[in-house]
Amino acid sequence: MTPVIEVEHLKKYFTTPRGLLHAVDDVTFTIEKGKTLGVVGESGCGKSTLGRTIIHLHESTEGVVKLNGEQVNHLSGNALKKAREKMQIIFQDPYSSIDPRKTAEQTIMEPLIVSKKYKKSEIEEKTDELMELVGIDERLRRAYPHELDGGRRQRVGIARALALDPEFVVCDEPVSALDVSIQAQVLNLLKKLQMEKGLTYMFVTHDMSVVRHISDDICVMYLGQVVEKCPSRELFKNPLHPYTQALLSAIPSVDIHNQTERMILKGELTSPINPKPGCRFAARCPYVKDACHQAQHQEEVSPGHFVTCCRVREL
Amino acid sequence: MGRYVLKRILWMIPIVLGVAILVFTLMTFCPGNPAEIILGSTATEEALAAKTEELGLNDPFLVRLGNYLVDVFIRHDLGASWATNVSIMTSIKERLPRTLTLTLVTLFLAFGLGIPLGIVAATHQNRWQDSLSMVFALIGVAIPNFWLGLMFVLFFSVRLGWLPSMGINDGLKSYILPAATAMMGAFATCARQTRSSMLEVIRSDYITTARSKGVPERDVIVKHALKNGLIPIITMFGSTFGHMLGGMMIIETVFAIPGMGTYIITAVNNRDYPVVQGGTIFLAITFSLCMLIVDLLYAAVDPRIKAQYEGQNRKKVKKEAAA
Amino acid sequence: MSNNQEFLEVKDLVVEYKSDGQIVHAVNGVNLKLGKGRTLGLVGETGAGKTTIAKSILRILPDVGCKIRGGEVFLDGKDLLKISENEMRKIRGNNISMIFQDPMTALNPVQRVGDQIAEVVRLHNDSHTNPRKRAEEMLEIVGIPAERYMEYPHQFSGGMKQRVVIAIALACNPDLLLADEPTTALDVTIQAQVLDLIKELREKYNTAMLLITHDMGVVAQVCDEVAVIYAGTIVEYGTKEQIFDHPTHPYTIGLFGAIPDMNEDEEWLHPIDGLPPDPTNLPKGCPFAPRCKYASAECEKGPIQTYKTADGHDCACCHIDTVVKENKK
Amino acid sequence: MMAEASVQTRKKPRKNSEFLRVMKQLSRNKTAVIGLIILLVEIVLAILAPYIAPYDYTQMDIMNMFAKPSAQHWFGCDDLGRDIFSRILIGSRYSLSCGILATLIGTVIGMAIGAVAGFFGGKTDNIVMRILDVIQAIPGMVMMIVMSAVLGPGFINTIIALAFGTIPGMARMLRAQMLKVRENEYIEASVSINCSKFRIIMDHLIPNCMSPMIVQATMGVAQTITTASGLSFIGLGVQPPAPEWGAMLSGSRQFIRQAPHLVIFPGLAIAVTVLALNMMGDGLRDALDPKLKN
Repeated sequence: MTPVIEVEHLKKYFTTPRGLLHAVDDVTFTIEKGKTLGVVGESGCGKSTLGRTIIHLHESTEGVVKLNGEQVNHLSGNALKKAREKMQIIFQDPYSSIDPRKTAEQTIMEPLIVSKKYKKSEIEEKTDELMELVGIDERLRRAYPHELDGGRRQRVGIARALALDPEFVVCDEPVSALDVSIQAQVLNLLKKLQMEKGLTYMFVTHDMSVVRHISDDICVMYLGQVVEKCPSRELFKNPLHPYTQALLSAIPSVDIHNQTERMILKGELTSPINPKPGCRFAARCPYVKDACHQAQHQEEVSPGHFVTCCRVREL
Repeated sequence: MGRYVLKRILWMIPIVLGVAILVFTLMTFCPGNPAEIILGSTATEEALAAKTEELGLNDPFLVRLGNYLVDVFIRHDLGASWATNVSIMTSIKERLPRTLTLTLVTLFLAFGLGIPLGIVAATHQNRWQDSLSMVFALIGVAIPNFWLGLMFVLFFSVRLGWLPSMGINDGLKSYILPAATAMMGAFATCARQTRSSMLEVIRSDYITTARSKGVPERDVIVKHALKNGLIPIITMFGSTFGHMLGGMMIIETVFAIPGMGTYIITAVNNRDYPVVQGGTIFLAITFSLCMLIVDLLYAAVDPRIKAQYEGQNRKKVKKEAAA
Repeated sequence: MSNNQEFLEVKDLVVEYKSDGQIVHAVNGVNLKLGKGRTLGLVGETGAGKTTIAKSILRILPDVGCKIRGGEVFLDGKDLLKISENEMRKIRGNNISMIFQDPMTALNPVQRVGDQIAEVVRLHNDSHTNPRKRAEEMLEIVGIPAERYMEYPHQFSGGMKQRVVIAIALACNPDLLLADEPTTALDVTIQAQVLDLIKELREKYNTAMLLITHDMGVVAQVCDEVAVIYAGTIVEYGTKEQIFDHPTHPYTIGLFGAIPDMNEDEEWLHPIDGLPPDPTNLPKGCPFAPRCKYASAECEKGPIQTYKTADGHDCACCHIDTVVKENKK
Repeated sequence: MMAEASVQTRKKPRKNSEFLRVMKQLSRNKTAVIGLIILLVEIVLAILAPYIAPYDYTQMDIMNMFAKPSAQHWFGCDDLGRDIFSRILIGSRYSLSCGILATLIGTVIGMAIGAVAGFFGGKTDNIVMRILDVIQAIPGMVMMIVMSAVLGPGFINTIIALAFGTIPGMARMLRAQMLKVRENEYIEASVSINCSKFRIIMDHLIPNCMSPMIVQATMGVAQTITTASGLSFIGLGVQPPAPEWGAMLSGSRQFIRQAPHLVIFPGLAIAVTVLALNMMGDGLRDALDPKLKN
């Protein structure tokens, strides 16, 4: 069976006054139907840009994105519109991702109206269904965003994304703006929807505990590149790339009795403007050697576990 | 920074050129036959035709425009007034300083009084000082300045006889009423703007930081809030200057001051179009210069803006040094 | 004054503010205790009143519309709410200082970072310290080269700015540090650096800390005692071990349940249903009752008493026994 | 969260809820309410002016030349013995309609220009902005004077000149506002659900830019009324004998020594109108302030 999403050597560069920003640099992966790929990394690592480039909110600079085996990233006009109906996005900030002047109902209806595929009565009916699906009370139909809390707004955003029955949904940090108790509600909802509708997710986040909970596979990104990619459980059991190790070790654990010694990285994230060849993590890596400043290649260390680090076998 | 200043000055050239083209073009749509305006309605057909030819009015529009621009920008000659035949350049040289001095003095008065009033209001939010200043400012904004001028004349010249009501023959004294009149609007606007800008700054996190450091409330305002709060006021300075320069046209009429305003307005009423053209271009240049100064001042106060102006190169060097 | 008084004691603190013509009950009778050199974690969700408590201790609540309605804040036996503004000013930045949540906005954008540190030194000067020298020293201590003294905040990254804020807070060796979500705005690896820095410096100077956070992981790492706050009231209070090993209040239990587990796989999370109450219209009884599965008529009657479950472990819930029994397994 | 309770109680569909919310906010603001009342009264008076004016505003009466305010002539009479109160009533029609019409026309055109520049960006934006730069390099009042010179005096021409003066500011403001709103994720969201460019502008961008534009327009009306009377005052706008307030002032300033009431009342009328508009504008600004919304 062809995977729902295939991304091959995808690149997205932005021109900035200070040079070419390699926001997404040569990223390759596939996602099978009904699965979730978690993409983790810190701010500025290009994870959000990656999601937006895949669903064509940004024009890709190079590379291929395939939806159900067909290339979609060069499309325009009607073909693009069609492809977009199959690929949707849930945004991070429930405060800015919903038009403050539209009621919950209007926001959810809009994709249905724009698609011109439905009659008025069908639109009404579908809106009702969607609202029930994401758990928004009937009485909140005509509520404006400022009358809703963050969790409910996020539900409205989810309903809007699901309105056209997409197959693939990019979840761009959908819970990071929410409080823990609400966050759990939304995560459960996303999981329920995936099961019921067979959705395929790409779940972008910086929260390792969330990504572990929701993903089947995980990509770790650093300054535009994927440094490690493997099944979720494997990543947490056996992180191989030094950056992944540092990232995992930096998470404050709730377990008060097994506080392990943490690996604290020196230095800060820079931005990938006119990057030199070689490992982008080299500047902060405790294991850095001369070879790290050469171009790096992805290696399959064990089945399904890919790492981009020249010293992975030594370490 | 030097490069930015240069770029900013060079940028004025197309603007001023644009103003000249715009004004010249607009003026060609003015009603009336120039030759007839100059010679009066009693002139003969032949005299009119000769005058038209002399003025170059039979040339195509673009040729006339070109000639005008060459005259203005290369030969620095704005022509002569149709009504008096006096060189426009000479008249402007005599009149512009009066208008400019009056505008600047008024402007500094307005800001010098308006900023403190705004600060007092902001630091006493919702107390009587605030309400009183804001009621005053609201009224100040609402009163049309030409009427205020008349009221001042009525009170200080007619009733009390303290100050002259028109002209500039009494030295400094004759400028007091015009300045007080012209000041009111800008003063009120400035006070209101300062208040809202200060209130916003006072709410910001770094003010809380300053308080948490144990900085005395007075210093919180003077050392931390003021510099930040004044940034939008500086921007306002430029637009207010333009506003006031325009407003001066009317003030000068009220007080019969022989400045640019009376010059242009008389010219409009006499359909003396070269004067209107020349005067407008000169005022636009003055205004643009003021905006330039404001921009530079802005950079001096706000290091973020300065960094932007200084260009990307140095910033990059610094970032690398930091990493 | 009783002599067994703790270093910091907050008693029955009540804070209200006006918003849109309505009264927001931000803090409703909060009691806190903190020993010298200890760390207390104040955990709760957005709008629970955490920041308001910290700002009340420092008396830096906004002047307009905000009011401390009642209560006492003792620092070393002195009631901070009763002393004059002048006396309080000498305490701020000197005895108590604060680290703020958002490093991006916490620094004055038009003042050099070095001067911002030097200012606090100058204010609480003991005459033989040179403010500029001390500021440079502080920069080095928080890991920023002293040469960057003359730079402006916009030239620093988020993590660096937070280091500057920490330098300001610790420049006068305060006895108490109020840290308001000091790492929330930072990336994980930077967060680890900053937490480490705070920990190191605190140990060095024996500073007590009130750490405000919503992140249980951070609490687990840093704190000695924990207070869980919900809608402006402390619902559970105890040592870290007591709270993490034997959470007793249904809200605390719910909070732990909602966090995805890092070590075990679970299909579903256990969210707390519903929403926090509207702070302008709080329920008469237990504020958590509308979302609580143990709630009964008793919970809604009136203010809930605090029960002691173990030495130093308090819980404001009238169904403690049932809750404890059910969560034993 | 705050409004949660109110949502529960309201089951009926609410139309124009935003409008109602703003009106509610506004009604809490005393200053704004006073401003609104003054304005409404003025508008009603302006509409009914010909029917309620105690005298014909053109009717001269030599017996009453320069008559002081009295029970018969509330604001006195002017140099030709015409009733000043009646003239001010009729004059309000000029001032109000001139202010409102000019601002409205200028705002609509300005917004269209700003929308085009703000949405298309790039070259279009650059060209439009440079043209506005040039126009705005001429101080506003000077521009008005030049425009009046070109168009000649008269009511309609004054409106055109004033509307022209309103355009650059409005265009700039809408553009700036659009650039700000465009950063919001909901604009990206509407792209992702296939909204057309036109739909995005009309349905998402413009409605979210409106609040500051409305405030600006309200203040703009005040500004325009002042400018209009200023133009008449220097003899360029509406011409006497039309009882435009500025023109009335202009005609009677020579009598300031013997009959000050000739200049006091028309000026007061302008001041009160402008004051009311500014009070309204301030109130609107507070009511529409997005900072209070969340």
